[in-house]
Amino acid sequence: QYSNKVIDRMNNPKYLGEFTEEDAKKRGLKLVVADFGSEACGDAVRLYWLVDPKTDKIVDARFKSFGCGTAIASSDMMTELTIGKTVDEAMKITNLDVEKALRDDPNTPAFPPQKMHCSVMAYDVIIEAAAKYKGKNADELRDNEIVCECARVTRKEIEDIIR
Amino acid sequence: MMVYLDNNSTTPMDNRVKDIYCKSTELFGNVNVIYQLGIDARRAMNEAYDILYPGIGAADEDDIIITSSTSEGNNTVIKTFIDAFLKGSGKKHIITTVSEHSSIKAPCAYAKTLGMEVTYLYTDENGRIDPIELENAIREDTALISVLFASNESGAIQPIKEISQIARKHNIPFHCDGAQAIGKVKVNVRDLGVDYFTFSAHKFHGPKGVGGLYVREGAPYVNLIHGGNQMGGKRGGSVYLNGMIAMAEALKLANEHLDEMHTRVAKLRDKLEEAILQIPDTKSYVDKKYRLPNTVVASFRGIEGESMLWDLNVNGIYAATGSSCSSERLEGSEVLEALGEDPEIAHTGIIFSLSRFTTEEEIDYVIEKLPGIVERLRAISMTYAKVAPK
Amino acid sequence: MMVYLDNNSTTPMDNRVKDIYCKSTELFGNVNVIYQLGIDARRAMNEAYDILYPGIGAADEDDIIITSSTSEGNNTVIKTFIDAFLKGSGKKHIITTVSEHSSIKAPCAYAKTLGMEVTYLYTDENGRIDPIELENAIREDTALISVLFASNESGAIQPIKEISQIARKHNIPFHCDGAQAIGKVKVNVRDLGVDYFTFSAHKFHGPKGVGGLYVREGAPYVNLIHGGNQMGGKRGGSVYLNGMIAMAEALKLANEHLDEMHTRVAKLRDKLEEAILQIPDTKSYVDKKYRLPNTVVASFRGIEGESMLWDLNVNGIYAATGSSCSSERLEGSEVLEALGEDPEIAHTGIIFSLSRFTTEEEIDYVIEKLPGIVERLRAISMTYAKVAPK
Ligand SMILES: Cc1ncc(COP(=O)(O)O)c(C=O)c1O
Ligand SMILES: Cc1ncc(COP(=O)(O)O)c(C=O)c1O
Ligand code: FES
Ligand code: FES
Repeated sequence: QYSNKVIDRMNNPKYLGEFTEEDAKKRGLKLVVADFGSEACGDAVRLYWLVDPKTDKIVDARFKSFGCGTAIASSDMMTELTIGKTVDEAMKITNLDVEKALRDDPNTPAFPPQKMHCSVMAYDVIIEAAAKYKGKNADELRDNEIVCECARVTRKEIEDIIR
Repeated sequence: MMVYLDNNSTTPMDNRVKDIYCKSTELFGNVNVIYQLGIDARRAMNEAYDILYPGIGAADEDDIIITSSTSEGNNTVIKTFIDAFLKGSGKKHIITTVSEHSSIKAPCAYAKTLGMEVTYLYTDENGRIDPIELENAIREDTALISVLFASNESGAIQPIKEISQIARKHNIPFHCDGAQAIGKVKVNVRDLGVDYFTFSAHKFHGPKGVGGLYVREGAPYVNLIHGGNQMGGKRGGSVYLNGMIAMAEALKLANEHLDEMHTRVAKLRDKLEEAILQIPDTKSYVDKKYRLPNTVVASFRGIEGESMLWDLNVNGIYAATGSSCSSERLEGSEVLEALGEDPEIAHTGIIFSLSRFTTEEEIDYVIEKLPGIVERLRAISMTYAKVAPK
Repeated sequence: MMVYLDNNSTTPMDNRVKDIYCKSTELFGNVNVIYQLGIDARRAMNEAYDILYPGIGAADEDDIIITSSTSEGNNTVIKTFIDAFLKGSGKKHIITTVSEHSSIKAPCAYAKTLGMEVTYLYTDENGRIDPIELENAIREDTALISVLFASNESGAIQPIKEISQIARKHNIPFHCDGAQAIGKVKVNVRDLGVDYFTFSAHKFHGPKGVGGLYVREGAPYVNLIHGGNQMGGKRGGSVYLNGMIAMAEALKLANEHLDEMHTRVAKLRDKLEEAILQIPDTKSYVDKKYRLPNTVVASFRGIEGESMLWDLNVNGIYAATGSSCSSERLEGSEVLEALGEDPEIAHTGIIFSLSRFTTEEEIDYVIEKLPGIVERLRAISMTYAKVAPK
């Protein structure tokens, strides 16, 4: 039910870790740390970026997580996908990109559908980090991409319903 | 090594049970007919009853209806009182607890859609309801009290005898979901004073798809499955005879191994629990004197339960985060929250449930693996991160 | 010699099915969890679905709910419409037939206790209802039409396609009790145009205690067993996985043997029927073109059915007088009366139902024994006495 990539990344996350202000200073980069979710709710992820302020490029990234195996593997992949991109480019990464990147073959989902929500955090935390970097409110940066493919639900729809 | 510690969800079949289970598929004749095959089948059925009745302490005049599961039995009981309500009993109120299984909560929710009312009693830090609160919750129009024997999640055992006395005093039928009772404690339904008692064979090393619903003589009863005169007209559908026979055998063996459960197995459980508590930032829940002898519920700060299951699984260890369906429903945390735990810790709960097949070697293996797993997962964990967002 | 000719009641398990049935008890992990055992169990479950769906011609978007029996499925369907009625659907009327099994008649009787109304359509001398009568019976407030595929007793096959067209035309949900269909005819639920279809594995050489309820996409559905998220939330209770897997295998084999059923087995049936009709004062019922290929219903003037069963049994031959439960309820006669037979003859009906395991040798044995049995019993019979009271 889980792709080998999910299994690998859960068992050996590549981008697990954190950066400190000192790390950033040494490399002349800007540290961005953002959280999404909360341990009280049961799922949370923290993303660390080292961004080049001149080019807005994410030079390096790490994550920490409080979530299931799927969440950890998704966070790891998401973290990898952001590296080398500009902050604006990174914002275009969705949980579906993360899920696709975790597939072993293009036509087999990386994890069971009921685990899809675990990868959504990976998208949200990018927006949080981007907002932090830009000094904006995260809500302004969210748009209407589809977050649940099976049901074709957009983020805005979900938010409208929750409200 | 493979170590199965999710026995509160379901158990492997005992080989002795399995033998009988497979052999008795030969008894396929219809139990209700006069020909020899049917007579053989009927005899085997009666022999099974002869084990089941004393096995749970039922009296001859009581009924034990063979069902497909505890869930079916639970629904049968709740819907008996829905039926009465619909027909003007005037009793619209059900009392139950927050720690019931979905097979009680869901039909109770259904009862509400038909105009009934349900009180869910809260549990304390030991996972138990307060009988005084129960008594206070009783109303003129209380139709039924339903309290589970013990929770598969917290392992907490409810004060069933006290509850049945209160129920009797107020003349209210009392159902006990006994899915977690058989094989863990000696069950005597007459001693317990219950009017209904439900169980599933697969929880005590019997087959899946078969269970029992005890109905005390004279207790109200309405079929869930209406049909022919199988089960004395109380449940339609051809009898799952080899399942029933195997369940009887499983019950017999479960009762024979009770001592072992309370000595050897309980000791292994204690050993595991102590080893867990040696790991920093861990906690276990529910006072042992109120807990099933095979169960440890523990939390591991910073480690989300599902990720813990993952790593345990990688090491061949099978445990649980909450009710059987929690892996899809993310409700595992409710268990610890109900035991008064903080929300951040509540999601780190793991339930280990042993069986009479659990060996010391297995527990030692788990004890050996646990610290490394915890270390690895805490290295991933946000909770233990040094840098936080400003 | 032992000759089992009561296959419409229940069938022996195919050894290939039995192997899988016993082996897959090893798959005991909870299907809803992430650990390896659960994943293996889930995979096996999905493989079983991959056989079941095409096996009955269901579409991917339809549901097949694994039940404990046809009886459970039948109750689920009827009670779905009871629920709607109780909640103000305004649809209080159910149309069904006199030849339904008790697992339809009994929940219909229950529906009446809650204020619903039931029309039982009569059957003709071929045991079939008249679709025109059915259409005439439809009312503004008709909630459901429920017609069995074929009767276990008369073997008569109903015009299901015609009925489903009428149901569709009037936009009324249509349920078909298919307990007697699988293994005897090719079932394609989409072709048949039914909204619900129920079956039991033990009727087609599968295990007892497991069945299926097909629910066409979008058809109304209310749980009979409320519970967790098993079966997509449509039926509570741990899944009887080895039963489900064995049922899938049994379905596959049943479909593979359909040709044999319509050639070899039907020929044996014909041979038996002709031999019976060679005996004086016997009769067989239901035109073969409307009858299940494995079934003969015959009457033996002067010989009460149960006494016939007795003598058959003495000779190792197992047949039936009526529905499975008839031996305790003496309703066998209703079958022949419904086929227009005189009451005096109606009590002499015997149902022989063959299976793919029936051999020519067995049928020859029965043919050899029958005349002697008939002679002996007629010698006892009043009907054949020479002197009567004046
Ligand atoms: C037409 C029909 N419906 C329902 C049933 C009931 O099947 P089960 O006992 O498996 O529920 C039978 C079995 O006799 C049957 O022939
Ligand atoms: C307390 C309790 N009730 C009911 C059930 C449901 O049992 P089954 O799935 O066999 O119906 C369980 C199983 O998890 C349980 O622990
Ligand atoms: S992150 Fe919560 S279950 Fe996956
Ligand atoms: S459930 Fe499939 S993507 Fe949401």
